[in-house]
Amino acid sequence: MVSKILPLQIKNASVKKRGKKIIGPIDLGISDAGFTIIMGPNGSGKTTLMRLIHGLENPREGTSTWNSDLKTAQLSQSFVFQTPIMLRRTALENITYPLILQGIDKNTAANVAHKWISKINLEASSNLNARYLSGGEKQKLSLARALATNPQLLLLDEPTANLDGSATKEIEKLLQDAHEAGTRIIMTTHDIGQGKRLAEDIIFLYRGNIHELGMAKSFFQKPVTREAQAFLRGDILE
Amino acid sequence: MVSKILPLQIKNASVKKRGKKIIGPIDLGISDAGFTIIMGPNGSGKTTLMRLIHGLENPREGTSTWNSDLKTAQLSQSFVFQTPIMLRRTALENITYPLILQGIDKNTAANVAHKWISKINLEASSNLNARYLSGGEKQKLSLARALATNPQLLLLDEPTANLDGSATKEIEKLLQDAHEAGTRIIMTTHDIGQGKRLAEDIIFLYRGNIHELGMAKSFFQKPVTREAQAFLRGDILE
Amino acid sequence: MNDIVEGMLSAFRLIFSLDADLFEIILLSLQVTLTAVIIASVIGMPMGAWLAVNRFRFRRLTIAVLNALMGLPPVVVGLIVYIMLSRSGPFGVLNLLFTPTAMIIAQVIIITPLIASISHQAIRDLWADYHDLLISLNTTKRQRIFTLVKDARRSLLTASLAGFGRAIGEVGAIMIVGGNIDHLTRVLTTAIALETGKGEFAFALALGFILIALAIIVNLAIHSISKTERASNW
Amino acid sequence: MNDIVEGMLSAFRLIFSLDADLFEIILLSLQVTLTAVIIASVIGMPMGAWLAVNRFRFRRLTIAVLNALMGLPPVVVGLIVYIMLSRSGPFGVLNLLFTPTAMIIAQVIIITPLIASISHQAIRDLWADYHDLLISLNTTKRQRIFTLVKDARRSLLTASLAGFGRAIGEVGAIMIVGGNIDHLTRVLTTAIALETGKGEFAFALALGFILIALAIIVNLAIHSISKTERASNW
Amino acid sequence: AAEMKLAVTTSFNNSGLSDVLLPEIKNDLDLEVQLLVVGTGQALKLGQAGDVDAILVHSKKAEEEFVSQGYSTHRREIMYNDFVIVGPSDDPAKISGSSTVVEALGKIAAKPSLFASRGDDSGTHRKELSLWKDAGKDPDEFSSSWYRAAGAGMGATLNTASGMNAYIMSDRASWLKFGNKGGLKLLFSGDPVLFNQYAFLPISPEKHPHVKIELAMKLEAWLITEKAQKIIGRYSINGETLFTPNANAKVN
Ligand SMILES: Nc1ncnc2c1ncn2[C@@H]1O[C@H](COP(=O)(O)OP(=O)(O)OP(=O)(O)O)[C@@H](O)[C@H]1O
Ligand SMILES: Nc1ncnc2c1ncn2[C@@H]1O[C@H](COP(=O)(O)OP(=O)(O)OP(=O)(O)O)[C@@H](O)[C@H]1O
Ligand SMILES: [Mg+2]
Ligand SMILES: [Mg+2]
Repeated sequence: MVSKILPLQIKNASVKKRGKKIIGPIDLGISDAGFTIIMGPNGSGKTTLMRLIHGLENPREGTSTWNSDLKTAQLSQSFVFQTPIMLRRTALENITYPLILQGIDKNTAANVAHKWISKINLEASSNLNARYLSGGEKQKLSLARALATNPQLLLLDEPTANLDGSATKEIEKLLQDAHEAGTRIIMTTHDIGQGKRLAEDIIFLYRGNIHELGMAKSFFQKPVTREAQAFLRGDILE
Repeated sequence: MVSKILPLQIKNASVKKRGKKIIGPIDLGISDAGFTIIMGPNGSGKTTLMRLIHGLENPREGTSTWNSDLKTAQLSQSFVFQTPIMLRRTALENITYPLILQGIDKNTAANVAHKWISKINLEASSNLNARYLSGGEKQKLSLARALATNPQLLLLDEPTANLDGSATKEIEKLLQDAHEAGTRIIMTTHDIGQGKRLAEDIIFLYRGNIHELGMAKSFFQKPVTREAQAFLRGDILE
Repeated sequence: MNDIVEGMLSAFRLIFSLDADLFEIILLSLQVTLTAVIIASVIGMPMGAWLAVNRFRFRRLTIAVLNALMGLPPVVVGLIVYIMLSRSGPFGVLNLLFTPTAMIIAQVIIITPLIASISHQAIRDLWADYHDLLISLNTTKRQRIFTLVKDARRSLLTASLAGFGRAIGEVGAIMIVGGNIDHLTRVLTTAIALETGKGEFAFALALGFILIALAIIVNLAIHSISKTERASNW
Repeated sequence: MNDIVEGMLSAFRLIFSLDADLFEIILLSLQVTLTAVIIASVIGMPMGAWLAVNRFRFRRLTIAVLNALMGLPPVVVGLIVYIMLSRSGPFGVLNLLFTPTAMIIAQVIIITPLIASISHQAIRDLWADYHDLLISLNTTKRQRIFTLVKDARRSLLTASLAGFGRAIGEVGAIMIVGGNIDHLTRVLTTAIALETGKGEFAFALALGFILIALAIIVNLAIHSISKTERASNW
Repeated sequence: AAEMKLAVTTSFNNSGLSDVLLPEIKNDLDLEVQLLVVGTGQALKLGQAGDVDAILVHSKKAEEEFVSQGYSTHRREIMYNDFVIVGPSDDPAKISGSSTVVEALGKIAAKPSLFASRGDDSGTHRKELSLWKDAGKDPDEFSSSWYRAAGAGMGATLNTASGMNAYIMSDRASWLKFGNKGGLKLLFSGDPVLFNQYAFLPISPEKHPHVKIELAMKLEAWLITEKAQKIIGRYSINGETLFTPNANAKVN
């Protein structure tokens, strides 16, 4: 296997858009094992923080340092977007695409893709253009696409928002399997129950800053800040 | 006020895509008051049924009859899509657009829009291009756009999937207010808690057919079919 | 090769000598072409949008014909416009032959299909995005077309610029209907054709370089007015 | 007006008389134009994609210049190619002047900027969709361009067809570099120009109608091969 | 100033004579003559349609037919120039010493050497065809491997000939003014059969009541004045006179 890309050190990083600071300054270390869940109100910057980690956002200031060289780091992580980005191809081709990019030959890629398609119960639609899939089906497909490449670091932005109870369970199972097999997972969710089920540690974002950070158990049992307390109660935060 | 568009009678309707039956045959009456929630597994046809009601899908067979003429019916309902469709304009202009279509003058429309923008806590982003909004912000915006036109019938496709706890609460409050003011609401959700909180009656879809239909209380307390029972438990449905 | 170098040098000399005749020609070129582009855009863009939002029986055929009309040979357009405007033609009494108006008419005919086709393609993509929303909001066809043209304006710019490019460099049609009359209907391209016929390549090239420079200036101006490439609006 | 009616009638007569000279001309027109369109597409489409995916210092300027080059006056292109290929020019030894190859070269120069511009516009929209995913998948520039061209192929068709239209109707450049030599480099447009000069307007129009019919047939054929308008693929 | 439209052939315009004549006309008659420079056939067509007020061309047979059909009241001969044979400076067919044009053409066909023909049915082209006929040859039977029918105006065909290094028959004016001579050189001229008569034909107001017949007549009258004829006779390029005025020779 290639060299370990984690831990990642983010130092004093912030992201600005059109002159407005969206998140930061952020100081964050991502260790090489674990299951982190990022929580926070809408617009608090969860997606932006995930994108910063992934390298999709260039920090205005500050640094972001991987354990490996940048190229390896980039090749060894997958991102599942909040709004699924589907290639204008069939469901199956959506999964084979990144595999073929990695140099896997077409047949092997198709076999792997078929395996994943059946894991997410989409066999019947594997040759359907991805645009015609239902909201939940798209979300499952983009998850399968990410898992199929077997990344060291998996970043998931609200992967189960459109999924029903049983699909959520299945996906959570897949994630836990990947986690146990050594994949480092960072994920956002609005589902507090899901946070409790999956998280080992929690990052609580508030107005673009890390407001609380710690073990999941203690966060859910006795959140420190007033804002986290209100968030967990589902109260309106001012 | 214009003539009542409800009740709606759907008779023996089905929707086919590329030769495959997606939903149907459906027989359904929508009375002129109430708060109906459509539930069902991913891909069971919830979105398609909502689109059929709204007139976005033409039934292959069967009929759909409003209490009023079709034009009035079309003008008096709003649809909130599962994946928000944003106009390539600012947040504010996204709300004023349907108002101006209805012949409301620009100033009044802007005032109404500002009111709604502040109800969903987006004042700071009212002049931002809607593409830059976060996932949850987009969802709130498309909800506000629908509510601002004051429809008789409001169709919502998973309107809170990407919202945090407090935003969900706020939106649920807005929906209940609208409901009390006489708006007929039909909505899909995967959130069983939300179903319990809001629904007066439930339509349970399974593989494109109405599998169960009835008062919310009895559905949640003692679902009749094996599939509904499994769904509510979050079990995998075969 | 010498001709090319010589052409560039004399292009500079011409410009800096502020030759009045040259400026007259440049002005007329711009006036005719810009007018034609504006008229063709006003016709072609809604036409493209209309084709994107409507489903009708012979839609495919219509689109194929429209695309084919992009290949209208300018000389043929020139001939037909000539025959229409000629004294012995149906519109002879208007006395438009050999005037800038006749040149504008010919150019509008040539570039409208081009602008409509490119617009259709650009708007079709936006329509795929907007389709459900605009249907749901119960918009009229007219409102849909208006909204699509407005919101796709950035992509539609390419359509207008392609039309401008085709028109500013066109010579076959305007030669026939304009007549390349000195001080009246002579534009850059007809002047270039004239000099080429005389074998005056360096001078013809000089005019050609001026024309290209003009096109670049117009494009830069339009780009910076519309700010399209700055901080992409969508 | 009579000329137009007479032109249509003689167009039919010409076609049904299966005139060998006419078929030679039609064949050469198609051969030259289709070759030019294929070459220009192979160059222009990746160029458009490249401009869409790259951010560099003078990007705006480059795009404006590319758009401006859509306005390259064919006569000037013809002249430059003539000078390059003529005996005394740098490529004189290749002996290409007054051959179909020279005509293809001129047409490629004329339509590549058009195809690249329209491609750029079409791909820019797709790139906005794909951007995050392709960056996240750590694709190389080359892979991005390949993926975008492949998945935007439906929109890119318009670019090729616009190029085809421009090339099939073009006369200024190929007249100069081809020479309109009978049985050698005469194509439909140069034949039309010739008949126009002779004052044989009806015959010129007849050839024009044949050219337009040809363009429609090619467009329909391409549409039905690519099945783009059937059951929209995206 | 009053304005009128005059269709002229390319060879007349290419000679540069119009640049000398038009200002004088403006001066003397206060008349703005707008030139439409087209092929002979197209000039006749423009006249037939009434889109110009007069034409100045050189194709006697076609002109006479034009008059007999009533499109013009008469043709007025103004001047003539001559045709020349131009070719590669090394003269591969060795025509430069020929005594007649028929002999020269015969040598070109015998070799055979590349020859560029107008091929556009213009006055010049028709003249060339009649000369081939005089030489006992039929251009229809020539192989396109050497006889290249360019199907274009004088200037364009000269460009083609220059590019191919081919023989060509051109009017003297166009040749002298031509800027892209390349390896070409004047090789033969002077045979009386090469003379080329230009005539002025006003468009008949009976066919087209809107034409400005008074202006056309005014212009015609001016063209045959001694002053105008002198200007024509004196016009030269590089010391060579191009046109011989012969307006007073005959009117028909
Ligand atoms: N280009 C931009 N210009 C201005 N503001 C922006 C821009 N992009 C994002 N924002 C703002 O930054 C904030 C953070 O966005 P982000 O998507 O990270 O939020 P989030 O925590 O993921 O929210 P959600 O839970 O709704 O997905 C939002 O309020 C958004 O409107
Ligand atoms: N054009 C089409 N061709 C083939 N199948 C289609 C087409 N459009 C939709 N489908 C299929 O129809 C089914 C129902 O889709 P629909 O969007 O109604 O589901 P849903 O209940 O809303 O699911 P979700 O909870 O995931 O949003 C899906 O399995 C989808 O793949
Ligand atoms: Mg987010
Ligand atoms: Mg759905």
